[in-house]
Amino acid sequence: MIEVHDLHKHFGGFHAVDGSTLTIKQGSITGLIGPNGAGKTTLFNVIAGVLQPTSGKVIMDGEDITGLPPHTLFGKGLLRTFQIAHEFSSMSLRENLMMVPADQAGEKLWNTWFGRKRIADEERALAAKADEVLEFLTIDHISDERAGNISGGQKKLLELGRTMMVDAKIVFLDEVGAGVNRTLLNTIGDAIIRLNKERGYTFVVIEHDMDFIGRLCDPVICMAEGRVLAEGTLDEIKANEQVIEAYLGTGLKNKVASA
Amino acid sequence: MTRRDALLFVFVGLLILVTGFAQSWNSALYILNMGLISAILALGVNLQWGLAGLFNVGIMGFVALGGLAAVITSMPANAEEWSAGGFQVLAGLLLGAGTIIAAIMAYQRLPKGRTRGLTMVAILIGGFFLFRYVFDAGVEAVEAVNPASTGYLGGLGLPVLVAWPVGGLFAAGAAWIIGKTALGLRSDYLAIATLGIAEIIISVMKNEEWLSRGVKNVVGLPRPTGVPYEIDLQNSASFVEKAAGFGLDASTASTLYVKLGYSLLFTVVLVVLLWLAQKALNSPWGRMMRAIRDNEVAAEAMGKDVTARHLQIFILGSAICGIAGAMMTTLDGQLTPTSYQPLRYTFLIWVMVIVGGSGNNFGSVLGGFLIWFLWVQVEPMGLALMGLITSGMSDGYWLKDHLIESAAHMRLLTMGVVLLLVLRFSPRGLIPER
Amino acid sequence: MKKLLLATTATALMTGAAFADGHANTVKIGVILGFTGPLESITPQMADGAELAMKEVTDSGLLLDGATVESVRGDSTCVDAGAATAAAERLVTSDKVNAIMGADCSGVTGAILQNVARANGIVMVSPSATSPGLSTAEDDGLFFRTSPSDARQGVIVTNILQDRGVNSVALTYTNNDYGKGLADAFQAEFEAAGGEVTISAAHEDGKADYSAEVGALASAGGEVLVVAGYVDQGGSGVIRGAIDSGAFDTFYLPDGMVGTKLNDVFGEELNGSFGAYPGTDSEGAATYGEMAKAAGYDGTSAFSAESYDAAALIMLAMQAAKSSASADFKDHIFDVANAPGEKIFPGELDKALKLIAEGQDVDYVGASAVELVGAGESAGNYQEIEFSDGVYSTIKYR
Amino acid sequence: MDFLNAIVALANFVIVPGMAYGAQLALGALGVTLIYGILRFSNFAHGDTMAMGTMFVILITWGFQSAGISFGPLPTALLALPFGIALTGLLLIGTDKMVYQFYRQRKVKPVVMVMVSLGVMFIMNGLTRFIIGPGDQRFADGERFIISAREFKAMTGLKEGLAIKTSQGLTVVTAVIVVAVLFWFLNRTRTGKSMRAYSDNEDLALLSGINPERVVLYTWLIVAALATVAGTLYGLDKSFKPFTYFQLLLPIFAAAIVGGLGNPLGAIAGGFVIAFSEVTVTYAFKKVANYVLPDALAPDGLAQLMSTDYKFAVSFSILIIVLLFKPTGLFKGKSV
Repeated sequence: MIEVHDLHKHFGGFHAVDGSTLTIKQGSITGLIGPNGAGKTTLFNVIAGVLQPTSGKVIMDGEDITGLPPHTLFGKGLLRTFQIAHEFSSMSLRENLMMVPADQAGEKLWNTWFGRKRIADEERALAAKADEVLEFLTIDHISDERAGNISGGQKKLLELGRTMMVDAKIVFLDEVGAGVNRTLLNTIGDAIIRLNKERGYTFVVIEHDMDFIGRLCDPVICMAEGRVLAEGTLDEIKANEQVIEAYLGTGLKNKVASA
Repeated sequence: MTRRDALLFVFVGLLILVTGFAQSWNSALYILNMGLISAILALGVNLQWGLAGLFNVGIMGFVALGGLAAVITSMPANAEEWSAGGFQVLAGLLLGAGTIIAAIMAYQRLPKGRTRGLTMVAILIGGFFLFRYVFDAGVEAVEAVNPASTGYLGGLGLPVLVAWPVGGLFAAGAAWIIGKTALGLRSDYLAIATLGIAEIIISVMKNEEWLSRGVKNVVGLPRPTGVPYEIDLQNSASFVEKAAGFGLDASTASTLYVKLGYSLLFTVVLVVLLWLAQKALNSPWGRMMRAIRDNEVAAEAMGKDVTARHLQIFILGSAICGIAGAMMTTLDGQLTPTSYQPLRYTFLIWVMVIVGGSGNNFGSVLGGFLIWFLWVQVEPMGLALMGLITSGMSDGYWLKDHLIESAAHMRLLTMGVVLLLVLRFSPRGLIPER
Repeated sequence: MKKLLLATTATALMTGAAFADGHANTVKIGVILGFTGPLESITPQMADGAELAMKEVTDSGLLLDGATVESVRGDSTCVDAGAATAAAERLVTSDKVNAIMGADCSGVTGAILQNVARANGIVMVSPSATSPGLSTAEDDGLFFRTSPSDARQGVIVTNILQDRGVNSVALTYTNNDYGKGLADAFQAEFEAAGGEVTISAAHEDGKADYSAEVGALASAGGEVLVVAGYVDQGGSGVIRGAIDSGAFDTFYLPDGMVGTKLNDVFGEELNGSFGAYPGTDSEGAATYGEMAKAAGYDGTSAFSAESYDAAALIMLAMQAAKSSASADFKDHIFDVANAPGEKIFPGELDKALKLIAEGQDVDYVGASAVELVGAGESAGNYQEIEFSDGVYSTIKYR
Repeated sequence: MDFLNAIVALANFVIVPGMAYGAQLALGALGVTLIYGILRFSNFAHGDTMAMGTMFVILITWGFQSAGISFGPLPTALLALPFGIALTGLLLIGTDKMVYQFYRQRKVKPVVMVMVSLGVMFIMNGLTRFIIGPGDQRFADGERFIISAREFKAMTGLKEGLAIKTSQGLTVVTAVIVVAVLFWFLNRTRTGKSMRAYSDNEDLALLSGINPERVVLYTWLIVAALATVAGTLYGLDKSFKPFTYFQLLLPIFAAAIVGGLGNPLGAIAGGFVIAFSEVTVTYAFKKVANYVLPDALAPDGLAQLMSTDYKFAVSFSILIIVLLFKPTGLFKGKSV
């Protein structure tokens, strides 16, 4: 589904992604793990078009999508969420979801003045869909709340919810569980599995919670220092020498840094 | 609109009414008319800032382009100037445009490298001299014709009302060019870039005499249909008779009548624009814009073409400023390029938007009226205040002298204080975004 | 006394229009000048000049059976036609001024004339709007100015330069209707007379730096630099740069550039430079200068004398018309300004009022040698000045 | 000989005035850039801060002059400068406590801070005129020239003169000293280093125990010094008038951005780029060309690229071109 070939992203002298090559299979829930600073989020950002790669290629379904802007990728069914929730803070939860679908008639300025009937019908359908999604995510009781005022975990659900407003092919989830309590995390996990099964979404998940990864993901890819170290089931990864060293190394470094 | 918002509008209405009773109805109506124009300007800026978060500090330039449109649309063509060199000027301009297009094409067609750079430089330099050669001679010929009273190409001789939408188009065209080049910049940089471009527009208008007489001003623009000249009213027996019926003398009645005519025209424009803006704001389009303003990165990831939308709203807001600029020049009856100063035509408009409430169309309209009222009335109020403060001091005391002499500077001071107070205690403006 | 006038102005404003009708014997003259904005530094002296004339008339007690003349100030901002019109609107319709002394810059003057003065039939006498365009503006006989049109000055400058055998000049002008109008008029005249203008470069007033202008002017060269600017604006800045860099030694100074400030700022450095400004006689200007000094301001500041004259003309015309209504006295401004009649100088307004009351003719000369021609503008009699020993003095009249 | 004349003419009309103007812009731009780098907003009130600082200096200078204190051949204003800086410092710190602090603690968007500075600009604008009036103020004294055009011609026997005013020399020398002290302060002292750390990464700096309010305080003090020095030098070289100082804001911003906002080195470079572009693009090269080229090739016209009318447009066109091709300025500025 997605192939990444020898991708590099350099910031000045710092090589955040340093020659990553990986493949994401259609219909899978792929886990992406690695110690802090391994280049996971940068890799996401490059694939999703937020950052331009220094070199390398990204292929989606045989088409070269390297460096295309995010809104174009969205049109091709590639969606993503953010490590730190990027909600539209001044808008209600329902509005946050309703704005997602592309090519709404009401987004044409002309129609806002002269196509009122069409917009009204469209809006009704969108609102219904949004409410459905909110209910699915168990946050329908706060659907009129401003997104800026809800908790961090709820924002994560909202992010996930946005991907459900359209027919996505592949969804990149960046630490969707960070700062979320266990119950909510399970809810999110359930939602991901359901979407994968029922709608056939492909997922790529960055996560530090290994239980979560273990429950959802197959395969799991481990990154360190901008490169792919290993790929396999979580157990295989856990047993990999290089992986252990990578985690241990940074663990030691962390200890030194915090001392 | 909430009840509080409505009360604020009533309050501003009262301020104007009080002006009418305490000073004169002519003053009140004039404040109302300029207030209407200010409200339209604030509406345009609010569209860019409140709805899209674009920090445009080049309002002055768009207002000036509107003024230019008023001249080019409504003044009669000067045949003598046209035959002297008008077509050569046009040819020169076409050459200039052609040079730029050729350079851009070279940039796009040729492979990256030294050849491309050199070709572009060669095209630009060659084009520049060719342009100057043709253009300068034409300009000289045009400007030599009767320089004391015309010396420019004149306009199309159309009704001045046509100039209002044309002003919008001029501003939109400029906004398109600016947006294409500068919208990718960060907010502070965009601000400075627009500030600079506005200055460039003004300096072109000041110095290109063939276009609109430059600093020598074009006076005597025609009035819109439906707005007569006072003197004609005063000479019309039937009007004087009617005025007497209201208990008014001819000169008061005629001046009020003319001002009311403008008020009516301006109100129509404001209401139409406000309706359009409100409908747009409360539609999926407005929702998308707010999403972009709240979080550009997420909006981009959700499939919204942020750059294109920014360009769209930048053009729209600027076009509204252009319309207001054309209206203002129509009201003044003349185009005076030296009068375009950033303090008045850019920063004051910003005060209006922020005090009124950015993101809320009604807020910016209110801000337009309120701040314009203060801008005009702080001056006599300042004088009165200084009179009050110094009333205890003896005549000839230097401080008294100094304070009264300085009263006029209360205007800027007050604007600053009002802006800071609102930012501090009601940071989202008097009528905040809902 | 000046302060008293100001104070009464303030109180009058506070009480508003309600009182205006109560004082039957009060004449109000609006003083609309750019108290803020680019000309804000010469404006106070202009307003003081106008108010000095009003005080003189009030003190005499001779105008229209002892009327008090009150000044109502309004801010034209010089550049903002909207604000200027609003101020004029307030003065005319709320304070009910009988006439307007102003405005200063040609742009706002035109706006006020078209939008307020003509609409309400109020006489306007501008001390400083010199744009030739205003000569032909429709004014219903309401607009006058005590400064000559720039077209006239172009001829004067050419004559003076030619008499001195100067055939090649560089020209710089302040980039507004005054400067550009004068520069155009002069250049056309000078070239028609066989002279050469090596460069005509604009300078913006109130800008940061004039090195570029001076550099361009110096490179173009010329025997004399003609500086069509303002003495306390960019004009002096350009001269400063030209002297300091040794680009030019001799300057021609038109009306906007002549002021005692030149003596203070440049002194000896301008020796040999020359120019001309309106006036047929030094007597009036000198008297006025002393009167101003006694009143505590600088009467030689640009257009201050013209302001005094503008206010004086308004009041004398009122006396001649036996009415303070603009419609009545607008036709008398020419009579009092021009011959025949007894010549009137600054400080002699009481004499003039008395003469007029007795039915005699006066010829107001005033501080700036007023002589109205054509469409109600100053005829443009000039006094030629030259610098020697660090001060300028009048050497000839033209 | 002709070649020498050409060089001297160029130096006199382009290089010397360009250097002085450039130094003045650089000092102003340094203030803007520091505020941007450390406090993270574009300060629209900077031009008027310069005006107020200069106003203090002028008032004190007048006091000195009437008390008979002078500074020999140098302008008395230099003696008044430290007092002026102190007063401006107090003013800016007061403004910060009363206005900016509130917003900083709320961590508002930078653009809101820009709006706030707009309000401060209006107030300072009014206050300056209220206190000293809108007119031209003269306060320069001492020797006017280091070398005048006439002296130079007599000395060298060249046809062209070269003049260097005391104020021009002073401007360049002072600018060099101020910049040297500033860089020493930023790179060598503990406070300076903490300011740089704060500018580079606020959160990291806070973690390492830097007191942000102290950094802010020092920033305002340095800005006060820069603004007052720049304003005073400018006033000595040209003249003091509040309106002009507001107008200075535009070229100063252009300089700071061309150089790269937030980068002190960039501000200095930017100042000179803007100053020289204004002077050279509109310079009529006729005279220089006449000296250098053989008669047959000497130009008939002025050899001027653009008329001086467009001087202002030139600096902004450069600004926009730089922004388009190098969005963070010539020297890498911040892109917060």
